[in-house]
Amino acid sequence: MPYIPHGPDEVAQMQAAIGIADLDALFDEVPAQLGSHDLLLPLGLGEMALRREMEERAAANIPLRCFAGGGAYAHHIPAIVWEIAGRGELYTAYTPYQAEASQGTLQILYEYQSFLTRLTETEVANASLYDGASALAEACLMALRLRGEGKAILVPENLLPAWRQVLDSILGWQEIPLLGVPYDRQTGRMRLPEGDSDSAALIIPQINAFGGLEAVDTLTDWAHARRMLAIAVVNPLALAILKAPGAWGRQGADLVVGEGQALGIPLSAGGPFFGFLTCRKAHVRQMPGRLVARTVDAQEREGFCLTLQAREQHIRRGKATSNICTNQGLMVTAATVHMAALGGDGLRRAAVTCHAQARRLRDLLADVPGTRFPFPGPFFHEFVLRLPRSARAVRDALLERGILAGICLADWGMGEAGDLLVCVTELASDEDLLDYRDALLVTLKDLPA
Amino acid sequence: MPYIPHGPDEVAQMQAAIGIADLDALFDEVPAQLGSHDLLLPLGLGEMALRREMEERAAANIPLRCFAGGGAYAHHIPAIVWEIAGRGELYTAYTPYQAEASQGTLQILYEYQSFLTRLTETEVANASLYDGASALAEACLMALRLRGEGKAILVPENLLPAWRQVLDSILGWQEIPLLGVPYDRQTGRMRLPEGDSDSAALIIPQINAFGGLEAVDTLTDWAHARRMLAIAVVNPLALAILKAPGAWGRQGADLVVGEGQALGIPLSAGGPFFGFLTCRKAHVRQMPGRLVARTVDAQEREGFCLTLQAREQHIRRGKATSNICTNQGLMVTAATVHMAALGGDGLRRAAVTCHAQARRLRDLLADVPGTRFPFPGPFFHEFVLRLPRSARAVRDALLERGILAGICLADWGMGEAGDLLVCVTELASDEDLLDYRDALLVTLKDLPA
Amino acid sequence: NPTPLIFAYDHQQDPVHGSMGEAEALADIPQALLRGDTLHWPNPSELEVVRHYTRLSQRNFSIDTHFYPLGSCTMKYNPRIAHEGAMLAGFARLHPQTPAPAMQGLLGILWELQEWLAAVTGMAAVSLTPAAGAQGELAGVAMIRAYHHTRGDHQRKRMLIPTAAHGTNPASARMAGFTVVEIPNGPDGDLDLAALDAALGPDTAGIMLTNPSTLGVFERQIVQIAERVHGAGGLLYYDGANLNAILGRVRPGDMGFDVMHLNLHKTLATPHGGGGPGAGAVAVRERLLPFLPQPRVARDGQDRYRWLDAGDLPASIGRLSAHAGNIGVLLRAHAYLRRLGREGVERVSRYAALNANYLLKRLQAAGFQAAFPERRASHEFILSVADLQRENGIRALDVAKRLLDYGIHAPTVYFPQLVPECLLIEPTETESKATLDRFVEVMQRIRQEALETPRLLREAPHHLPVGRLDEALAARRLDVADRG
Amino acid sequence: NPTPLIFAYDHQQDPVHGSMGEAEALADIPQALLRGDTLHWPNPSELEVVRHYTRLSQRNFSIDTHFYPLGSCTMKYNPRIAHEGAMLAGFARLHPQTPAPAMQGLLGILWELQEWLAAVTGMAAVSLTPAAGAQGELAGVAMIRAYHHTRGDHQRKRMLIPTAAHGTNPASARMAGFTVVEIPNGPDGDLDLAALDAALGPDTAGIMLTNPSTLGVFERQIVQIAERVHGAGGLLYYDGANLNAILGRVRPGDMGFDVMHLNLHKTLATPHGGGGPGAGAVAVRERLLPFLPQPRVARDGQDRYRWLDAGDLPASIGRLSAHAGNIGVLLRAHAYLRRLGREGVERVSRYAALNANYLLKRLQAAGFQAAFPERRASHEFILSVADLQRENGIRALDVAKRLLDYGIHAPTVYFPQLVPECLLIEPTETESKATLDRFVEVMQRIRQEALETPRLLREAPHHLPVGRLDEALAARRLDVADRG
Repeated sequence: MPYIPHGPDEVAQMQAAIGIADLDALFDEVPAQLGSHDLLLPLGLGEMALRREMEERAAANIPLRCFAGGGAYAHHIPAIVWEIAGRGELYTAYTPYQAEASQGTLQILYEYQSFLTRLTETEVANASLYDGASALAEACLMALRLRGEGKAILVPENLLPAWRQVLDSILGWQEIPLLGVPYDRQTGRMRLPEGDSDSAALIIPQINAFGGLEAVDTLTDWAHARRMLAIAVVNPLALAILKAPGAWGRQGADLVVGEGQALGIPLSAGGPFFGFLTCRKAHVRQMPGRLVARTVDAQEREGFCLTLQAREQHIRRGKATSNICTNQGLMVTAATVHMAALGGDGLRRAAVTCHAQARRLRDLLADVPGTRFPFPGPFFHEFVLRLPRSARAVRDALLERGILAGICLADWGMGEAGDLLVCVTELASDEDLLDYRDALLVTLKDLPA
Repeated sequence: MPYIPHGPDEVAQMQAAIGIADLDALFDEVPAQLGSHDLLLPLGLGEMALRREMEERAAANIPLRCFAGGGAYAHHIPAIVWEIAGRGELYTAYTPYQAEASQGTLQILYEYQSFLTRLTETEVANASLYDGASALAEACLMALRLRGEGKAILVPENLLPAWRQVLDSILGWQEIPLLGVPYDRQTGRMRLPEGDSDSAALIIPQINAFGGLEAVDTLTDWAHARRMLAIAVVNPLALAILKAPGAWGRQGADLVVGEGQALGIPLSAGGPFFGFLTCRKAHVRQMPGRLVARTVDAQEREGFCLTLQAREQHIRRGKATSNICTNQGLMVTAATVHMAALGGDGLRRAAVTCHAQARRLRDLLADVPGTRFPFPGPFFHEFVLRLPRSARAVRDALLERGILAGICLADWGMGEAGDLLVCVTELASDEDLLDYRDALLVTLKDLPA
Repeated sequence: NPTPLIFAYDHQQDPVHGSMGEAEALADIPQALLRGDTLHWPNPSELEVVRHYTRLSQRNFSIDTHFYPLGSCTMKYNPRIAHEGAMLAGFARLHPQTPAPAMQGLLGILWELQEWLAAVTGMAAVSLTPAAGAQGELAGVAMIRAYHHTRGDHQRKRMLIPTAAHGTNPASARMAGFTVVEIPNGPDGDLDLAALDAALGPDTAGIMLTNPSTLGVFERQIVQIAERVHGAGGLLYYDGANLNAILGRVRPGDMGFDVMHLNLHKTLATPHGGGGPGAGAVAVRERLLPFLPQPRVARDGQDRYRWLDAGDLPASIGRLSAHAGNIGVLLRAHAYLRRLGREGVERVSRYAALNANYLLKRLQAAGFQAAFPERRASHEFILSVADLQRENGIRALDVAKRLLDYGIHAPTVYFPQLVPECLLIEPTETESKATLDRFVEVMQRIRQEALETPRLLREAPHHLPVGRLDEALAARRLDVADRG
Repeated sequence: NPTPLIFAYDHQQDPVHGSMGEAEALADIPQALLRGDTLHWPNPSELEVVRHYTRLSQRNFSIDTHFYPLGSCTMKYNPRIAHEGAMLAGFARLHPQTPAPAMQGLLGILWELQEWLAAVTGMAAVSLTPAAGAQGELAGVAMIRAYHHTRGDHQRKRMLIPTAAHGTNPASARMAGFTVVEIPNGPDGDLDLAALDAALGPDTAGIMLTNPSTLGVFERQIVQIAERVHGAGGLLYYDGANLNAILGRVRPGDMGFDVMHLNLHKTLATPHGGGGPGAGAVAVRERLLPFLPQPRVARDGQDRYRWLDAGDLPASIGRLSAHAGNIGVLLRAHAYLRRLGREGVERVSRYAALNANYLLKRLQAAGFQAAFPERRASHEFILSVADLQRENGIRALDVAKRLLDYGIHAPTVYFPQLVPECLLIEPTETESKATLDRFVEVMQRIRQEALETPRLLREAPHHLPVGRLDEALAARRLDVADRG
């Protein structure tokens, strides 16, 4: 009986204490007609067989050198990060409702909040949301609470399309209008919206779906000039070198969200990741999600506890700022250890290396006949490569060579058939870059035009 | 500077406190002619590059389904075993000299000693030696201390040859005579020595080098009748089903040693493993290695500490029972968790499954034309298969099919050219056994006679 | 001696920024977009990081170290083999945009998990994408909304929810655009059917229930409730938070529910990680199948798997997160089900119920008041210490804090809100009789302390790294980030 | 509340033995060889095992949780990446009898490690097989024995060893068949050269030294010592225990040593694991090369590696263990060297010395007596609290136990034995200035306590799970196994 400790003698004693003759009696309040069905599950496996099966199935996923990004990035994660996050005391604890018995988790969350506010140059960070895209939806709802329900949200069309789909779902159920902000077809960058819409907020993705960098100061000031909130969508690793959203424009972005995966979270085919959300202190009461504060006990010893719980569903129920309860705590723990392990210098070095290697690959690919880069302008570690063949065909051909060459924009319903979104991180060695170039050269030669 | 925390400011402050101008001054007592040389090491790697290199080199070792034994066995190790043994508090602690700050390690060692004495049915187990073979050498030295130096040790010729080589080295440096005890060529089992030698001890391997089981009661009684000590060499997993050495013959074996690897230790190409040594309480003062005892503090709270340290080199120096200091503590920790994780039922089930699967393969191989089993008689999980071709050629051919078919006795200078020592553990599924049989059938057909 | 913050470890190294290499590397990015040197960040050594967080971890209670009978949270053992498996490079390094042919190992697992969850819930189909129970609830009620809208029933805007329900229920209903109507429970813990009848009408979208309810008892009228709600044109949502109580024994589908979520991080033993991640898979009957959130996994022919997304699922309520949900959690849940198998799954609820009922009986014998003494406990039960409060002002919170001193995590307190001074206790099936007996013994001692030395409780905890923390001060000061 | 023994967790399950399946499976083994049902063993649940050992682990001090300035033990940070790498299935699942062509990845690593250890020691060749420092010593002195025997010098039976040497030195010498002659140190910590001269003769096999010595100072006369011992026909053995002090700076080969071991679990940062495993690789000059223990690894042509064993090494002193030594430890040492590289290795000794000398200076300023105040500390140094003992009976042990109360592991005490009431303190290079400063502060406070409230020290520790344990009782009762 895996994981159930009871021996037969113990069961007998317990049944006697309850006054039942068998375990079925424990279900005597269940209407009789509900209890019978065949459970269509396979038989159980011993741990040994389970390990073997998991290893075989893991091995059935082909290992690839990763040049895909699009919101999920292959980075180096120091060995200590998951060694610590996997420690039973952190891995198997619940939400820290009993503060005194959860000082480990609580201090880590407080440190996480501190890291994130420093990174974004804002004042408050919550203790995580599910992922970047759902965090953006929450930020929009928060903006509407701050600026008046019924208003619209301005959503740039060069936001990652999966993120847009999440907004369509979550905001759609509340019938919140989403107004598109088009992008310049020559640069891939946002155009300033025309006219003065009565909107609650403008979303500003720094980095956009094509990997490009936006004119964030101008966009932020534009929004503020129209009494809109500026919602920044940022890559936290990129913030080691890019301007912090709290410093965008004259007043800084109001709400900052992003996908935290780049901070020590394995790709895991897309999750669990975590979303972050930071804001000014003035807006904290409209913020969704948990928040940890530093306080003291009766002896003035410093400690940490959850705070402003009245915003949350377990207190405020239908009037809460969000329905979120379980968040991505362990991911935040890993991210905190990751940020500490890299340190300021390491974080900056990782970001600089991403950029430098991406530039290097771009320079190498510039020499491949027939390719071009449709969107000039600055980028961080991701750029669009326009191929003289179908990007899907090229990508599939490079899979055979152990390379995940990027994301076909056509899969997103964007760009042209030849457009491939290529991402390079610090994991790619110079040799990897040359291999990519060479594989592409061979593939383009072999593929029919 | 990997793993060195000092920033330049800190270094400057520390130098000032010492009163030196640079770090080289710290070595001013070193004669000048000693300090200069070129260090022929490669440049350092970042952790990211190191991980990649280690993974590439690990992948350069070909994964094989393992049917080799010979003193090192492929067993299932529950996931919790190394999860716990790898916890920093256990992994990075030193020898528990400060008992009060080491109750974790000390209690684990005490539990280990308890497990081992229960398994062997003896009274005292030390806290580990390097491996089974060196533990046997230590047992022989202990026997000589008990029975009088200058005597000989009777060493069966069907002891694992690497173990015999270790005795030759370690006992040889003290010029201790080792007298061989031949084995019956028909059964592979020990013959009773002829004549009455003036020896200190008889070594009795249960299991012998051919995987066979010895008549341990008779052998033990034979030794005792001649005032020799009986030194049992046992496989601890097999003891879940085989008679405990403490119960061999009329009085039981006196010293019990063995290789502990089967208890939760990864194969790791041969180490780190651990050797165990158990004995009667009457002999404990001649025992080498560390020993943990249960005791109390001033408030009568129970606790654990090292004991009888006067036997050890750090107290007794040249007169110690052994030079051993560092032992295999972490392996013992893992073994303790492993024994607990399996529990009595699990341990027995693993042993029974080993035997049952070994029998099954033997039965399957009995149908392969031309093969035979030169040594009839009972076995645990290992047996000699005599092939009609060179065992080396067959083994190398099966490597190509991802199977490590066994150990060629010829590599050990034993048996005939066709002899392959085959081991089957609970890791081998029925399908694995059939694959082995089929691969052997094909190989024998393809190989020239 | 409080543990310092990580920011205390800062060995200023030789400058990285401003260095030649860096300036050159960033030369192509306009200065206006760059950060400069405003990042205030520590530079600890690796040993400092390890030591800091290892020591912090030791300041937690957790399943791996303590009995954790937190009601409604199903704090059962989290098998380590599942963690090991999920962290294999073949899973952990998979980019979500990997084409399906290169991730068949994973897709096969997800497909099986969909099938198995359908089997244990008695539902027709499953989507694994919700990231947690609350997101599953949101997806579930959004499907109810989509169902009514598809049929032109745009007026069905009211969602019925028992007063005792988890707070996520009304919050989720509201996020999906519903208004919430609360339905009271009767004194025996079952729903007030008359109140239900009164609330039902042409504007009824559905009802959200958990069964066993949050009161720790099985809703005996569930078949009638289903008939009435269905009769009024509404749908039934099952909140899977308490599924552990009936796992492998009663299927929500058989009770008449149309849609539900499962908390894989409760019922299927994936770890809670100090707050998450969870996974809140949703399961539906046939008629809601078209609305399931995307993506899902399909099997084409023999053992070829592919993603189903917007193109395949035109009526889907859409996407809940940027990728396919908390895959790593799903892998752990799959491993757990694979390990237990049919027989093991059936045992879960039996032993969960055995532990809860045993504990209830013994605590009653020790003088504690059960909220529903005449009822069978489900996998959890409610005690009320209103008697202690009346007698000498001891509150449920005081009992909870004092339990910490004895190395036992506190049960859930003050939920459900309708039982005064309540403790909601859920031992789970993976705890031994010896652990339960020790809990009873400690609770007995605390009861005695409450009567004899109540200050000991009111000032508890005494033996933890900090005493009772000032939460009011925390909210007032709002020191939520160290600014350096 | 002491943690119970694991044997307390026994849920008697339905019988396994005596079961039909088992009886049948064992039917071919004679009854007389079988065990029957005499195995007294617990059957804990997996959660009980995890909880029991997780909680036990928290009762340890360790590098990952505490400053651990244990002299002569080099308790530096053990990089986790090395553990991760060594546990990769490609290494961990390798059977030792795997033919060499199927384990080239491992053999390449071992070959490189041999080369690198030769480089850092200034020696000609290396064998990695010794399982620990003491086994390395034994192999080393056995090689000295073999060397003399090969030359017919059978009379060279006396091994010279400083009085202050590690206990393993004389013990190892004796196990290799030598008799031990002790050589005293002079008052400045250096060897008494006159005593050395008096001891040297035609029966001298060699001398075993560590440099820096166990007194925490560099033996300044090492070149003269080497000349004299060599002149007398003896060889020099270098005990590598203190190699961290000179790593990458001074090579034992350059000092005149002929043979040495390295403690990889000290100098090369592999973990000590609560007692081991270590690895005690031996390195030799050319003339001892033929005697190196087997197996070793050779490179044939470009990047093809193979084992060298008895057939290849006819003069080898033989085999020390059944396989090739503690491979898993060697992998970790290789990873450490690969990570540090040339520059990193050179830094080790510089910062180890910086930390030691800084600490010494500050502790002297705080009133503590250095054993060799006029000398430069190596990577460690000796304080004596003989002054406190004289004044009010406070012993080194009391200071040690009181340090534990402050969350700092005690230094080595009463070694080397010739300094009364001594503390041997080795901070290592991986500790920060802040940690050292806190240690000074704590030592200052303890010194004050020793003078003002000596009982606080004599009864320490006060804040650990147990107080000072009765070791005499332990030896008398000899309760070394729980018999159930």
